[in-house]
Amino acid sequence: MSKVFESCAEAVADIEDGATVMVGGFTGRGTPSQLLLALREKGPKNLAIVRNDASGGWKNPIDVDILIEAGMVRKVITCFAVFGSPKKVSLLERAAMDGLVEVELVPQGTLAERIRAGGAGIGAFYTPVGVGTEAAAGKEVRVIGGREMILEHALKADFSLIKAHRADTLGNLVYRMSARNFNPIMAMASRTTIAEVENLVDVGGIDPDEVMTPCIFVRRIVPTGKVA
Amino acid sequence: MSKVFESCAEAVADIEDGATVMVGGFTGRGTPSQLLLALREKGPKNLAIVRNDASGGWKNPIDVDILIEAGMVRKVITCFAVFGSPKKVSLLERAAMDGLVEVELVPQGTLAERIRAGGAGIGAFYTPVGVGTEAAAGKEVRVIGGREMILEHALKADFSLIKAHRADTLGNLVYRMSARNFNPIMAMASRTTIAEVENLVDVGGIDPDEVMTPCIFVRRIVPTGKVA
Amino acid sequence: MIIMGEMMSDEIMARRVALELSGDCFVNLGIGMPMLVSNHIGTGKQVMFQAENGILGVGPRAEPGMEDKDLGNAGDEHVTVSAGASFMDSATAFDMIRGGHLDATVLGAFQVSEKGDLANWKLPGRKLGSYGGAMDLAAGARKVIVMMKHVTNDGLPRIVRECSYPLTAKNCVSLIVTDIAVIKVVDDGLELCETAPGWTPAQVQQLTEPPLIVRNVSSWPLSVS
Amino acid sequence: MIIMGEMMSDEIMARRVALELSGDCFVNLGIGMPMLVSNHIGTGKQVMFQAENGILGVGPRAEPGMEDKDLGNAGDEHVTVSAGASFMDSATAFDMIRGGHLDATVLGAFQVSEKGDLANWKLPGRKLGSYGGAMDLAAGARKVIVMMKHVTNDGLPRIVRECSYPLTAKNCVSLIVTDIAVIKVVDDGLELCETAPGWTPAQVQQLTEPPLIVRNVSSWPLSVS
Repeated sequence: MSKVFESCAEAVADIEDGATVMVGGFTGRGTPSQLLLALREKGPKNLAIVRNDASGGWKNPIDVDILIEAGMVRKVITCFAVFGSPKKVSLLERAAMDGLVEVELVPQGTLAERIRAGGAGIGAFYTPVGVGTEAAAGKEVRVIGGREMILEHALKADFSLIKAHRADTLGNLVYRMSARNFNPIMAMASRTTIAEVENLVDVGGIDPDEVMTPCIFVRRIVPTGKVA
Repeated sequence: MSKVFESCAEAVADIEDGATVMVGGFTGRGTPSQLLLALREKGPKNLAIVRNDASGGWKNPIDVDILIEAGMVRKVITCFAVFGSPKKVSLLERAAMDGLVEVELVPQGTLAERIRAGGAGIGAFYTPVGVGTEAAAGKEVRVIGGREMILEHALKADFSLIKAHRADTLGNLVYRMSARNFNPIMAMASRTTIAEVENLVDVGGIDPDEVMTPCIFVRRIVPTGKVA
Repeated sequence: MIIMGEMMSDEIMARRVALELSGDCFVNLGIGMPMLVSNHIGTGKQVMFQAENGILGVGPRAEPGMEDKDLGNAGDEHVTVSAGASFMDSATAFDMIRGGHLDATVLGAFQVSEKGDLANWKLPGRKLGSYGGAMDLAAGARKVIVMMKHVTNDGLPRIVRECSYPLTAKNCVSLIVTDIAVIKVVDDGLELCETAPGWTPAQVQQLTEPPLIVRNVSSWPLSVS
Repeated sequence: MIIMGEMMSDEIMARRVALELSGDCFVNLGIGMPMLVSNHIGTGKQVMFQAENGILGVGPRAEPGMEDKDLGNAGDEHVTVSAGASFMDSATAFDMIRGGHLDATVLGAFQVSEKGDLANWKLPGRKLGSYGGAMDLAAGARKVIVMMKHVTNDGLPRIVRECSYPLTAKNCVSLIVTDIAVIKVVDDGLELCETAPGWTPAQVQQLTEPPLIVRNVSSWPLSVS
């Protein structure tokens, strides 16, 4: 069965109400905007989103915010909820204040590691990050190697929407520059990973040493070309 | 200060008695044989070695076994201690039976993850691997996500001896094919990582997207050329 | 004492195991006998083999003279890679395994219990053994297929009530392919599914410690032997 | 009320911070004011900047017209990379940070306590904030340098006995560079090391909540201002 889909709409057609969805990208770089637009069009409700910088202030106009705006999101797990001037209220913060969206704030490295753990079959891990802060609230604390650490659990999702620079038709992926960010780890952490790709090449078109996400982690590919 | 050393002897000159040393490679591929030869020559005692396949049976003649044979090793943390025919007694097993070397046997994926955790500042993690077996003896068991898991701790070392296919003079590394294996994670897990490299290029000679071990993890490089 | 049939060869067992690997799947073959399975994948199947030393897409063995010093599988054989292969470090190779991304693994075994416990890493009474990646594969792959001779060199059953050998993982095996039978681990025990040519269910039972459930036994497909 | 000197500009603070970054080191600059530091690294120093979105070796900002859509820092600025740079995923970027591989980080702050506690991610009373990578950097970098204005817009001290703002990490700051002073976190409290031109220790103390240890105060190096 071919992994290559003709349109983003087909690729996201089975994302239903209540799904947990990871979305790659950082400040718009490596963000699967075309898949997000298709998901908004499809319109499932009560989504839980896992995302580095959900909401506001960066220059990229098409991001998870379009789903929040459309009232499709019930929860966001993220590390950025407020941007730029600390006094500016973001779309996400507004939705949270209105009781429309629940926000779980996670330190960025812990977010990355929880996602990786989800993909790697690790149940939970101890990290020194966040000890003695709000990020540790309600979490188990243990001294390991003389240092206080908190227990953090793996994150998994039903779908990951990611973006890659290059793919072969088997689903091997290569990212470019700082557009890599959360995409490779999110590719591992979901039941179904859908990649929007700028360039599609034949099998054999990527040197095995250069593959950044092996095809085992990718279920669907949509060639979208370069989108500004 | 340049990271480039002229000889393996200089590069390992400060590995002293009692040091913990990680050694990359898998069945000889990616094994830093030249550094191991230099270390045997230097001759520190009571070393603790962390290594995938310490001891015996593979085709590669120059491996951690040469240090065990020389009586320099007090402990080996590994996942292979017996090879090929289960009835054959390996050098390591013989040394263990004679009470000369302590062996800590670790499942291979747990070994890799413990090394990665050491490099990544993760104190410990829960894994389902080994539950209900000798590998779980004395370890905490906890149910996470409905599955029994055991707690495994990070591994760190004083030195990592690794091998790469290509390096620039800053210490950025590229590995080739299945010679990558444990080398990238060991590079992260030690205070001092020493890389034996087949090809040395100028800074700028490696595409930033192709770097597999960023230079921050590497302290010393020894260009040794290709050794069979 | 009853007259037994002939034990199937390793190659025939490998052919039988290969039938279990359906199209478009990712599979790790354990060191030793399981590695034979890769030679028997039918055409039209898109099976990709993983090697835990960091290869997804292991191909056939390298032709003599064509070996690459940096390219070998976890059993130290010179191999090639198939189109669309990728290399990765050991941590990522085991993320794949532990994370449940492999559809199946084929492992050798010393013993399998009636609950699907697996013992394949150490001989009893021996000071040391080798875990290798077996514990990870047994705990992580979606389906664990054991490929082993039905009895030991001394004629003792390897399919037992309780493993007397040190365990690799509990309750992990789904299917056992031996040189005389195919046995499925089901909720209520071990179900005999197929017998090799020349073998009756009673004969297989004779060489098996726990009672086998016999509901619908067929003969090993002719294409295999 | 005593007459105060003039507050130093952000650029001058950045120049003072840059002096703390010795040759051959790896440094992460927090989003905002700390990013200015990269413009002031002296020649002969081999400082490599990390960006937590996956760059080791961040270079100067991209010239207008030369921006690459895939290349930006964690603060969404179009940047370039220096020779010997590398890209990595977010997990690896934070392995570097959490694993103690960075020699230093320079972070902005709302408040720093006399024990070196840092608060820089959320305003009190506000529903949400942004951790970004600050908690990771504060916990993981070998040296945490805070770069901030000495007082709030309302003239209140930012260097306090106890942080009233939500904490980023406890006991993590080693050095505070403000627009009027350089203060070191030492075992017995906060030691005033340098004052900016026109400022006396007494004047700095006036704008600082906890008592400053005054042992050997020098003037801010002339090269800086």
